[in-house]
Amino acid sequence: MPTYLPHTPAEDEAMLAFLGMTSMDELFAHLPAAVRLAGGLDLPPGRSELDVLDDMSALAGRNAAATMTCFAGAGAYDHEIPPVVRALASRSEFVTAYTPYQPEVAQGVLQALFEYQTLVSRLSGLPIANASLYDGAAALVESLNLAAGAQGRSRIVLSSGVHPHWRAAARTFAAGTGHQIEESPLVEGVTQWPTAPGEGVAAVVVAYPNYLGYLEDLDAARALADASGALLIVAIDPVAAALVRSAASWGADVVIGEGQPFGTPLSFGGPYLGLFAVREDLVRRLPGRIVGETLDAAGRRAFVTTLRAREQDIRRERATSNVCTNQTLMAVTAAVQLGWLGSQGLREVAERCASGAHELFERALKIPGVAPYAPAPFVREFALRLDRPAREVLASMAEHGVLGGVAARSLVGEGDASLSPGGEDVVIVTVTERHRAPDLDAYEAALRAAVAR
Amino acid sequence: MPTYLPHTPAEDEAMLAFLGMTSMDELFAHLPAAVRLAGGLDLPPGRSELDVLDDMSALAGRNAAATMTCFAGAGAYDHEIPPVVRALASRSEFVTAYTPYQPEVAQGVLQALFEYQTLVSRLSGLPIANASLYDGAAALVESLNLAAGAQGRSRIVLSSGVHPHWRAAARTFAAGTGHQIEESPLVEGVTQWPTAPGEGVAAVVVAYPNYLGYLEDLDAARALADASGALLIVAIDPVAAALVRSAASWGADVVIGEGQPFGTPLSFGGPYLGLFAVREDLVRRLPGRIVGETLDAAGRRAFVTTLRAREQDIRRERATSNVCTNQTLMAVTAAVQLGWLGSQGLREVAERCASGAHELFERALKIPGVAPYAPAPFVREFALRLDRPAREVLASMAEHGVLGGVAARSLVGEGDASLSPGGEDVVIVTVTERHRAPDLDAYEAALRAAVAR
Amino acid sequence: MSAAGGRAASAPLVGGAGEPTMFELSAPGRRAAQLRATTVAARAIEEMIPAAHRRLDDLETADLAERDLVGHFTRLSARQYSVDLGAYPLGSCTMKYNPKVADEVAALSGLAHVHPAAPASLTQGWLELLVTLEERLCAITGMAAATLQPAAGAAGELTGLLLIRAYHRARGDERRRVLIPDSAHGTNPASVTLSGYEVTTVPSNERGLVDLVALEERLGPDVAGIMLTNPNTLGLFEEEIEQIAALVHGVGGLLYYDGANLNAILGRARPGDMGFDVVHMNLHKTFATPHGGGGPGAGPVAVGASLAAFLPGPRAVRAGDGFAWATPERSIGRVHGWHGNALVLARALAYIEIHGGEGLRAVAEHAVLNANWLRRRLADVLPAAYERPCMHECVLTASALKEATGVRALDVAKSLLDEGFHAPTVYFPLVVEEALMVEPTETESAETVEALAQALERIVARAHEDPAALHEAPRTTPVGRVDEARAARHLVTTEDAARRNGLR
Amino acid sequence: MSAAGGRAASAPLVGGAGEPTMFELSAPGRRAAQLRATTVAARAIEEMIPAAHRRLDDLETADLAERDLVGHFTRLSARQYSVDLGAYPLGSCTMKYNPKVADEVAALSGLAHVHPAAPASLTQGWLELLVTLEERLCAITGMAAATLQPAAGAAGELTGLLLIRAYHRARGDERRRVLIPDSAHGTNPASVTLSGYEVTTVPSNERGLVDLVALEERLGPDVAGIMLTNPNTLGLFEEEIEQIAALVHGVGGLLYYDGANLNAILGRARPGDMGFDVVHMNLHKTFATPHGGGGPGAGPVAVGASLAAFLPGPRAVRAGDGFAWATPERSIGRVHGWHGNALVLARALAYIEIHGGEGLRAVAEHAVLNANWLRRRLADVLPAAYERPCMHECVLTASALKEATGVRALDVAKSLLDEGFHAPTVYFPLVVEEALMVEPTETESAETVEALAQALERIVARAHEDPAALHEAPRTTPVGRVDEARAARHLVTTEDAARRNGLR
Ligand SMILES: Cc1ncc(COP(=O)(O)O)c(C=O)c1O
Ligand SMILES: Cc1ncc(COP(=O)(O)O)c(C=O)c1O
Repeated sequence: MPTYLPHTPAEDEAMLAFLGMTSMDELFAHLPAAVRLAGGLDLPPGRSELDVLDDMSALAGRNAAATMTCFAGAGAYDHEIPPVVRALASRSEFVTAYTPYQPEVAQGVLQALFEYQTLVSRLSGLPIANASLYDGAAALVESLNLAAGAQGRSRIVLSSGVHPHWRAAARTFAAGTGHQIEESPLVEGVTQWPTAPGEGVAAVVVAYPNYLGYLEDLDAARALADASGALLIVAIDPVAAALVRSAASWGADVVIGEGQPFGTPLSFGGPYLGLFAVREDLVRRLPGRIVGETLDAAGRRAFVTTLRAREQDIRRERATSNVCTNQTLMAVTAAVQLGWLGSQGLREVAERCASGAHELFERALKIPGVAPYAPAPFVREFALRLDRPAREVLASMAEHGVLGGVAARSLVGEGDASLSPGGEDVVIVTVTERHRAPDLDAYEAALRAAVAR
Repeated sequence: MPTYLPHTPAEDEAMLAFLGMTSMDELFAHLPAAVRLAGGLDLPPGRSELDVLDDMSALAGRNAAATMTCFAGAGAYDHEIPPVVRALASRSEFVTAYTPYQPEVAQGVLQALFEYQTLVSRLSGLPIANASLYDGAAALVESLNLAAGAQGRSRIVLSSGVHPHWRAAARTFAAGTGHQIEESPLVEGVTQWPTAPGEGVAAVVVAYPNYLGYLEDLDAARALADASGALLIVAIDPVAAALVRSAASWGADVVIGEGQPFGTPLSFGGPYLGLFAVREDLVRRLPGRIVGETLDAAGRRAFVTTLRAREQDIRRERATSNVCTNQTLMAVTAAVQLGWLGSQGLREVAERCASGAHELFERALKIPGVAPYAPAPFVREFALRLDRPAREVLASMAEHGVLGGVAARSLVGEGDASLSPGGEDVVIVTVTERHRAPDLDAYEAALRAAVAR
Repeated sequence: MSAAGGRAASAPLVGGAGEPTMFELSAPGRRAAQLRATTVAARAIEEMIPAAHRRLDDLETADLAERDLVGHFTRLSARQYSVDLGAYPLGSCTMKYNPKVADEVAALSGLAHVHPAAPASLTQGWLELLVTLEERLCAITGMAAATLQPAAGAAGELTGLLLIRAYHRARGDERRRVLIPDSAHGTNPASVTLSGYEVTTVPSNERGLVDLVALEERLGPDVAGIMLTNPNTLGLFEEEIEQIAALVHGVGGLLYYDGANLNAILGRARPGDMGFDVVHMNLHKTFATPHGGGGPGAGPVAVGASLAAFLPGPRAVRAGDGFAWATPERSIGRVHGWHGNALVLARALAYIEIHGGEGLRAVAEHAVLNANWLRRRLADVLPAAYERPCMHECVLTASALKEATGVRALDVAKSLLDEGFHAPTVYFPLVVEEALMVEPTETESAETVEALAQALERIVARAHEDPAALHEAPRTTPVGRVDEARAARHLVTTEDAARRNGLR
Repeated sequence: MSAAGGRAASAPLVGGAGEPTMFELSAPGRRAAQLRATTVAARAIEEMIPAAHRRLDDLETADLAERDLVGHFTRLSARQYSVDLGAYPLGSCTMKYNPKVADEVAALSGLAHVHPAAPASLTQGWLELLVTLEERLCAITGMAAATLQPAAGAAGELTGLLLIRAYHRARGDERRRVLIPDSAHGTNPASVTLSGYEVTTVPSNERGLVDLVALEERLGPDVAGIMLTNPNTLGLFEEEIEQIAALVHGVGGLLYYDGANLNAILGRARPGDMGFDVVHMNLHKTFATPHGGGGPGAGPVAVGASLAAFLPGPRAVRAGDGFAWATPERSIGRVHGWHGNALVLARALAYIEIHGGEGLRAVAEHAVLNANWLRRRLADVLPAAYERPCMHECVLTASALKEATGVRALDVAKSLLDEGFHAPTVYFPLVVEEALMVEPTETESAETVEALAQALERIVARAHEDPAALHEAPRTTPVGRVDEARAARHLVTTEDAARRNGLR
């Protein structure tokens, strides 16, 4: 029976004897008989870690998607993660530490988080960033809670251009908070905002770019927020952010996003990294942890989690967020990855993504049966309309080793306001800096073959 | 042009200016014109590390042997290396440190080496072990130098059962030291020692087990050493050592060996780990580094490289060894791997190797055209005599994904005294704890098919 | 000039200086990144992005050479305590040893490099892994089905409460309140609020357990359920759990099990058998996935059969010979952007498969053994708040010590750092004064637990001799006691704020 | 009772205690190892091994749980300085940054899991790698062919000398002596002795270079060759190398190039063009393969065309479309158990391919720039032994300081540790009194070199104010100044010896 226990039978005996006991059973003797498990757990017997590693490798081998050229994006991006980032982010001091409750022995994680906050702040253009949330969806949910609390209102005007899964999560949690979420549909790929939003709107939420890849004019969203006294929440793509106007410069009050592109592998969707930044005056409503700079008893610079009074362990039922464990390791990883990229590298990556996407877009349009979904500008992700159902096309592209994108319909439910009626034929295509000319060629060939079929 | 330089062009300029220079050329201006390289190096242009990693992966992919079930041994063994050993031995503090010249900041490596020395001492049964040599071959070479120095003699009686490559290395270096190496042939797989060795013998050298896997009676070797006033040098297999009599108990004065089986992958032959242990009174002739325990200025326990006066940097041309850089990381790895195995695990591994080897041996003998090479006992490695040339048989086994062993002839030159005349048909087969029943089945099937062909 | 990237003075090994931030190390023009050669033609930004959308300024992050990047984060790591360095007896957090094999599982390229939207036909390995884990978790907890989406315990709580809500609603039953014991973890009440319910606190009795009389008083038809952890946050098993279950179920309420303490009962008892209807698990506690300095975790929620139809979707399910995604018919919807913290789930499954049922039971037994041994060992040093058999953790109190010497639980905790141990959880649960909540976990040896006891003994002795010294602890750490009040008063959370405040 | 495996006190982060040895942590019956399930039937040892060969006792190593093993080696790592923590300006050792990509190269399973005796047909990737590296090294040094077998620089030296010997012998020319400058590294004379030659020392002139007159005096028909490093161990370029070559060649001797200092001239000059016949390279210096705390290294030896036939074998060679093994016709034989430190070779090739010719030249330029800048910067603090342009390293002398204050080079070195830098090489080369040999390497930034200069400045200032303090340095390290004499006097090199000596 493999375990990681240090105890030898003799030690067990001695320790039990110290307690006046002779068997492990006695440690559990005070459990009511009815709840004591008699027969043991119904699990397969334990196996050595090497055997289990073999099994897990075999499972891993059954994920054909892992070895394909990946043009799927839609909120999860296949960026380069260099050896140095892997090496640093996997240092066991970071991996096996707990939440920095004792700052004197946690300056490593705390300072890395302080640096991460700085980076998110610069990316978003807003002065305050927290030390991470679970993922982009969680960031959206928390941002709605923040806005509702800050404005004392409960209506949310939500662009259908926000990632469908995030919107779905928002709806799920609204069942608890009671927020009324009103979606503004996409028309030709961009949000059609209500003209007269009415009373009680806490937040206007928009994605920039939106989940189909399109850049929307945020002046309209800002104007709507102003008109309704609401906060403007902008969901960003942090890589595209290196090229496009900062959310803050459009007037965002809260910026949210998915931080996975910074050093975290695709990971079948998690663990990812929820980005969250706010205006200075919203800091006391910030969900999650935030690290601040201070001094130690000897006057030396030190970092510590601060404004703890907001958090659930102190504020309890009056807390505005319940988040406790977050995604610190991914935040540290993001700081490392951004440190690796540097200002110039980040911009180059974004430019490569964009150049590749625009080239692929043009090449795709030359294929009969392929059309742009909408005429709006995009950065590194775009939507195509195909002559055939997107899922079928993608399936046949997969036979050529190409993960050709994400079928928009696979992300959204029927009747979702983000796709014009139908929408079975829409595919979202993403290009990253990892794609090189032969990859684009392979894409074009696979798509051509698939559409023709 | 990718590099790892931190310098920006502006910094280059400023630094050059401080030196009163305006170009890098000036730094090299004092080199005679005739030796200054004008055109630059004739190398392909630099490429990003990710591109190069791709290329190296492609090369790695062209080593079909890497994915075969490996029954090859002969001094390089395919043992299990668990994740925990990989994780600890690859900690960058160990990997990127230099030789512990400043013990105050090198206690990590020093203590690990002290522990390694203890482990090698216990394995060999001799009290003093050094902190590593390059590999088993280097250990042999150094042991001959030690013996020659200690005994003031230059004749070496060397069993042909010692690994052929080690013997070859010994011959190479004897061209410098002038040692006369006299090989005692193997007959029926065991050494036939000279009856009257004569004068001037510095060392008698034997392998236990020998390179064909056989266990020889070391009393004869010890008696020969005694009769000639020579040291007895025994080359051990450190895994087999968990089961067989310790070299020290046979009367070895020096124990050498290849430490690769302890946590170092096959690595196409290096870096490996030369094991070296001696009697207490030979310590001042020990080649390489040795770590000792001492105190610091405050009386705390501390470790330090000691008896430095033996080493080349102090003794210079009078040093008995020139070794400087050794294989510290492999020694640290061995300490970690042995810590993982524990007393019991090491024994279990050895027993598994032996059980598998004996089973495979019996199964092989049932195949027509396969015979034992010699009747001597073995531990985990044995030699078979085939009806057909070993290399051809191995080639056809490889088609079944089985690396069926090592052709003895591929290790030895023509006329080597370790193989009876011919010997083209001898294959050395090794079983490790990694082999499971299906692997043995595959072996048997592949061998049967190959021999029948 | 920017700081020296190759200066190790901030590593505790040498020097004692602070570590510059990556921004202090940054120098314009430096870079680490080497991008692959590409033959995709670069396009001018003007060709791609309309002027109105183009970034107005150049984004400045931090510019470091690879060497300086490595130095910086290696030195930061050296300023960080971790399980791999030593014991972390943080009650409630279950900081046990994280087997290294799980790191290799999570790094398997066939797991790590899979896009979450790839079709099920191309991700059968992942789906099988998720289904298997769900089955294992159900077997361990005694429940019928589970969702793996929640990314941590708190997310699991909220998910579970929304399931309870959906369950009641589906029966046309709008309830209002959720009961929580006063010893509960802060996430519990916070989650209740977010689920739209009101918290009703149930006091603990003098034995540290739910006061049954008080519970009964608070029950009523508007009670949606009760959230409990069992063992509770005092490390005590709620022995009257059957009665509690009967009472709550009696008014139509459901029982929610906060699985943060599941480590104590693995293979010895199951929430399902105790009458719980909804269970979350903290895989990062019980199943040893590393905490990552504060996350990621994973907080799957398992439910009884009557709630299965409400689970979030899509869920991986068996489908013929293979696996497919399916959304339960009355699903509350999605609670995660994708499928949950998948690589954390993979780690946990590996841990479970290695241990098997017997191994997991041994885990619980030794966790409980260590805790009880320590509690008894310390009886004369720092008494337990409740002198009775504990489960995997026990809550000590320094209130007598404080009275006698002025040394508080916090001082004891900080002093422990100087002794080479991480501090216990302090001032939690709130119902115990000067609480020190100690959880040795099963992966610490008898020798380690004894050394911890001796360290506490020394600290308490010193408290009587020289209390001032303890107020000044820790002294051997990279920084001394940190001024938390100042951090909140002068809020500086970014390098830019530090610059604006003249701190750089 | 054995020591506590989960106690972090020995990590410099907390506490300050010593770290127990793994034997002190050991407790019988504990184990970390989990072996795979096997269906190979276990056999009794009696069935397999005759009684006369069976082990007499049970071998006892160390018995630890995985948790304690991890704690122990993680804490040991925290007690170890390394390039990743900070600058390591150890002259002669070239402790530059080791790119992490090379770790991944060395871990590629297609490289790491290949048996060295597998037939060439199954290891074509490896053979191609070796051939490519050999070609690159020849291009860099200006030589015709190389052996990759030598496992380190010293092994390369001996190999090279045996090649020289074989060359002369093949011409029926038994020579007796090898010349070596007095500044040479200790491995040079030691290798000469082992190669069967006698050392003749050539003094340096007042410029720190080979004294041509003295050289000529020592030359004769019995001189097999001369071993030089260029730049030499003083960091100075032997400007009269052409004359030296002419003189030595004039008597029929060969020139051996010790490549430990190749970092200085990459892409700027080549040993082959200087007249050298044999060149060894320390891949662990020039080509940034990590030193591993003392090894492994790799010391390939490249030779001119006239020596190629003597190279060790087998060598990987091109053969048609593929690659094969071949042994040069007059090979001196094998100098390694297999093919050399293959994974180190793979790392070095990756480094070379990343840099290309221009990148390597930039490496040398910046190594030389940093060293000269530092030398100039310190002119008034610690003067260089030879006030002239240096190459990639420079030798400073503390002899004036010693005279003035009693503070020795060793004290300066130990004080530097407290400043957050590794110490320079001290008391080498032997020709300089109170030598401090500093090699910043090209991977340290201007800021780091400046910080190093400031630290030395502070130390020298303190030497004048409070010399006693420097004798007591270092004080912020895990242990203080170590008593080396005691270690040699009371030799304790194993745990068992420590026990016998009452130290446990
Ligand atoms: C008792 C208890 N419940 C819930 C939680 C919340 O879990 P998480 O941090 O995973 O969100 C914790 C975490 O510490 C806990 O101890
Ligand atoms: C000048 C010089 N030559 C030779 C050597 C020996 O090289 P190695 O340590 O690789 O054996 C060194 C090593 O420090 C050196 O500096």
